[in-house]
Amino acid sequence: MHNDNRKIADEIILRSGVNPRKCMKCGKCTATCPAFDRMEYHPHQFVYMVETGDIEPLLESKSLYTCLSCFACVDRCPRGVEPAKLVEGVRNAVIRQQGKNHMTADDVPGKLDSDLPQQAIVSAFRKYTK
Amino acid sequence: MQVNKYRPLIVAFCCNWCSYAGADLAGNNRLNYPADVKIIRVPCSCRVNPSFVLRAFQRGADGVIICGCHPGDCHYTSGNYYTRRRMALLFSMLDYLGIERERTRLEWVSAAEGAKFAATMNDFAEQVAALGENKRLEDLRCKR
Amino acid sequence: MQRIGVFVCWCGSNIAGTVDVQAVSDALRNEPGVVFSTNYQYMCSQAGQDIIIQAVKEHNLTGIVVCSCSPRMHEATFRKTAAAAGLNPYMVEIANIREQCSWVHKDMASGTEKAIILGKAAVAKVNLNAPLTPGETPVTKRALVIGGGIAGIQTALDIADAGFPVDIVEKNPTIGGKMAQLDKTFPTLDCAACILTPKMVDVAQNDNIRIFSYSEVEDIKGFVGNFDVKIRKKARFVKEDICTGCGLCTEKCPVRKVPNEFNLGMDNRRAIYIPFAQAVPKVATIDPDACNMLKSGKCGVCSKVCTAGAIDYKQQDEILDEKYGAIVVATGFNPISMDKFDEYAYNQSKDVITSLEFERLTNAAGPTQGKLLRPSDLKHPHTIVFVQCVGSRCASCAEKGKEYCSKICCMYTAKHAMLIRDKYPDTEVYVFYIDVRTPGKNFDEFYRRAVEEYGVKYIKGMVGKVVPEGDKLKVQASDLIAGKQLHIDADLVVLAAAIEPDKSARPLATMLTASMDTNDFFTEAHPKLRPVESPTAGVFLSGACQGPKDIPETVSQASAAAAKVIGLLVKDKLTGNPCVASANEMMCNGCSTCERVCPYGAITYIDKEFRMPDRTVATRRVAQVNPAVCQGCGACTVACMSGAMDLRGFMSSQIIAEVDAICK
Amino acid sequence: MKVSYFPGCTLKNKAKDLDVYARKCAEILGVTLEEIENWQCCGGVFTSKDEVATKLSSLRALRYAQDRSQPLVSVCSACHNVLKQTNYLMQNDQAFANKANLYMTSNESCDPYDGTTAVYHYLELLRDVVGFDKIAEKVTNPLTGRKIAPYYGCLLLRPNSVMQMDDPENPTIFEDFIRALGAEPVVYSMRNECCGGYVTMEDPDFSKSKSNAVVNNAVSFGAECVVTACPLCKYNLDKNTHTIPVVYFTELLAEALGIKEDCDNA
Repeated sequence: MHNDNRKIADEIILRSGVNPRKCMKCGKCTATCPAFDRMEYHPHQFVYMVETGDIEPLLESKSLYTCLSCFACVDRCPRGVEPAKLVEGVRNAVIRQQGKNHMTADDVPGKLDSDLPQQAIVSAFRKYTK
Repeated sequence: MQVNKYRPLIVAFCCNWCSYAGADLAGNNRLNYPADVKIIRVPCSCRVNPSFVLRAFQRGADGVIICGCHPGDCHYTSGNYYTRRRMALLFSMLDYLGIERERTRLEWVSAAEGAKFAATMNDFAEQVAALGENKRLEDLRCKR
Repeated sequence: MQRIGVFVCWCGSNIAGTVDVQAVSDALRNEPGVVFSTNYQYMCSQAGQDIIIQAVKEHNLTGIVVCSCSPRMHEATFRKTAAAAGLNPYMVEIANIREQCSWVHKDMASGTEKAIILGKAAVAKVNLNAPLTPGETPVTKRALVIGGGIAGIQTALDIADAGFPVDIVEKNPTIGGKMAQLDKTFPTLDCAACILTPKMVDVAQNDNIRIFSYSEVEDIKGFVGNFDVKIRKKARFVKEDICTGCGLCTEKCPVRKVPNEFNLGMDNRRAIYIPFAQAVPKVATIDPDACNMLKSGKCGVCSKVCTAGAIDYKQQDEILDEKYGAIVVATGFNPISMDKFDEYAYNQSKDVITSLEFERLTNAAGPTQGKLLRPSDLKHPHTIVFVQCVGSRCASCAEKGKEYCSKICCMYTAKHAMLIRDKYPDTEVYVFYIDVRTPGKNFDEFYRRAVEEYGVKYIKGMVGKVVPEGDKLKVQASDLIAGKQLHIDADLVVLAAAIEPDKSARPLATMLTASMDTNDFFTEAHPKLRPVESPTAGVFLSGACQGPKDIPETVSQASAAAAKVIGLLVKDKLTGNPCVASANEMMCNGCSTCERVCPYGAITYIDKEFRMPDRTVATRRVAQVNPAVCQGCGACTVACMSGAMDLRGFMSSQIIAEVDAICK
Repeated sequence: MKVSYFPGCTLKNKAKDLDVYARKCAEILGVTLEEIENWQCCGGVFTSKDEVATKLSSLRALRYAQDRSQPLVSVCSACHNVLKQTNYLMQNDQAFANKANLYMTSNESCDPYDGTTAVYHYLELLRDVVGFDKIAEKVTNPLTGRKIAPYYGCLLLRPNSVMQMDDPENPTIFEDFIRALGAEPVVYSMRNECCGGYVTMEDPDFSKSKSNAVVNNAVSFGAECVVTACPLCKYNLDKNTHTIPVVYFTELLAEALGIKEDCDNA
């Protein structure tokens, strides 16, 4: 089981191109994160948990869908770790599995209002589905 | 068992501050390597003119190895960087001359790396021996 | 033709155990040039050396080959022996048949064969040896210290105390450097001015020290013991020897709004100014960019009020030519610009300041007379946030800041935080840190006191964003131990900006041909064993120009550099290594390639007249090697395309002869 | 000057005015926006580089511009972000570029995309090609005295290593633009913080709090109006805050150039 976790974590590292070992644990990503209040696991925890292979809680977490992809953590990280890309890597590892889409086309009409720009729907759909 | 086992002739240029001292350390620690290796002391690996290497091949050497301080550790600050570039050029030219590139090597050996020196010489001697006797480069100046 | 003697050492059984020494001496007896060959149990012993001396005399030897242990062991011994026998010591060559033969080979036959070949190579080399004499150069007994901060001050004082004259070149109007701007110093909390200004006075009063303030080094030529330096004394428009430093001009000057660099722009000075009360030299300087008289010819107030008549609007820059035996670099550091870190709103709020600015804010001689008032509205701040590692420890891929730890920030921040809590117990102080690094005598105890006795709130985490809103600074930060994001309404934010070498260091290094690392810190000759010398002979390093340092470390290095300088200046002459490069002028084509590869700047080009075969005289550009500067690496000999450059002691012909002897 | 123009879905639908102003203003400034034939949606976000399929629409636009030796211009921040990041990947990741070009060449028999197209946001076009000084000369109706807060959001600036538009923490391009129109830019700290983005669909309260923080900060610095280049930012700010107006930057430009009424009637 533990081996499987390590494998998933390594796959995420490979696909996202993020090297979590560069992290010096300063916490600036988490200090920067505008979505902190909505997150169960915070950017620095994502980096640490992928590094150590403690991946299961992340795969189950709602935090995957609250990251705004604002990239503030990427630009402010003093070590060039790119936490947002890692969050995306974990999210991709989940939604690419069969039946794990976070949003379906049927969900969309309920979330619309008359002014919502197309951009929002397309972005959300691409972020949340395979 | 072969009676007349082929022995290659190997010339090793060693810089005075690191590699020559590394060779001495190999001696102090009684680390064996083939007697085929003959060392010439130079102040710095950057003193080794590519023509010295060619001269050795002209005179019948089967292999030439140049040893210097590790990059960044040169006693003269930057000499081994020159060596690295010069030898890269020389080695690529050897192909054109018809000398196998495996007959040459550039290695960084520090004064503390006696074991590395011996291991390098063992490995290099084996590598050169496997290639067999070298074609002697002709020195046209010596031709009548 | 040489008359060579060969001496094969047994080294007890060390050599003789694996090498047939008799066979070696017999074989070498037949080599060209060899007139005598023998072997002995211990060649390095007195008896062995006597054999050599005896043989030189009996056989009229001109060269010696000793087949023995490594030249790194006994080359010096046998050179002395040769000298004792009346030979030039550089007529000796060693064939290393112990470390590189008998000790690494087990087989007698192959060991003997190799020893003979190594001996032949040494004989071939000696046949081409020439007597060498080390050059001697005189030493100018005066030192130059570049930079007048605490590093330069300490170095200069120590050199002067040993009785040697020293000049300090300082680009600012006064010496004192960064330390003069500091308030208190860790870990003892004595006031910086109280311990620095007496030293500045000592410098001013020391007969052996001259201060060239408001001056810059413009050009450096020469080499160890003999540097020629051009110094530009910038026009300060005040006669230094006449000005009494009374300061009346600085009170009457009508140009009042010039940002005061000593207080980091947090208040203003006049166009004519004395940086601070204890300045050395205590003379006024006119800022030509601000002075009405110099800009438009209309004013002249300072000249009118100066009873000493020291003002000189026509003063020009002056170039001084000085000679020195040694140069000490003490150019110091600066905090980096905060422009790339505007997530902390440094450019948007006056109440976001750097730690150096904070020093001025708490200094009794600073813009607020030492009262802790925030710059925007001069109110007392009640919540203060310190941010550590701003621009330090950044990966190169992050494209901003520096990769190294700035080393001093942890301690000065602990000091700032402690002092605030001591003076203003009603103030909340937060310190956001990545790691607290306190390796130093009494340093960790000091930091713990800040936490335990003074109640400074140290939070393991980082600040991500500072948003000025109303009269507050909204600080968004992480607390990694609590797993929280904190939102603090602060009144003042203090950034521990990374430090970097002064911008003047890079051009100076070029002038000195001294090497630097990628961060523009000067490189030491050896990171452990020669930490205060530059690889360039005669150039020494003092203080933060070599790497981030606090005051105790800077002072230690400053004194160490002084000791090295004194060790150089006490010598009347420097004896060089005779194995140096030299150019054959007839073959040199003036291409400058050798000049470019020389790591020491030992090669220069001169125009020289040559008498040609047809009796005309032609001027040609040829290379000249300065033997006092050349260290004998030989890089130039290989770079030389015309074959003009050769290295004494390791001539191309000698090395080729060794190759031939080995390959025969 | 002619440029290839990628309008994007939103500009054809909910943000038509952004598009109309951009085109008319470009005409006055001597730039012709040639709309790419049969452009496809950029996808809204740039996702992980291990996906090729989601990059193909951008790639088609990039090559369309390459074929015409024109720069590629977009107005919508999201489209610009995706185009620019795709271009960066094509320039810097040879393995990706080879793979992506395989898809292209098999469908359409033409040369592979070589990474040479310059990708401009409309603002960069104004700054680097037209020049803010030239714009200032063409202003007939200067917005004198108006205090305008630029809102950059995320997509124009980040990731900075790719976007390279301006300093990500201390940008000035929008401020300089506002100055060129005769108005006074309001510099405030939240100008590069997130408005809540697409998460507004799932968690509207959350984007409300983010949007409010941005606008309140701008107001505290004396802003009378917020400008943006992003339809989603405008939606979030508009919907969640009602203190000051939020407008597209092209609308301001049209107003300053004296053609706003023409556009509105068009």
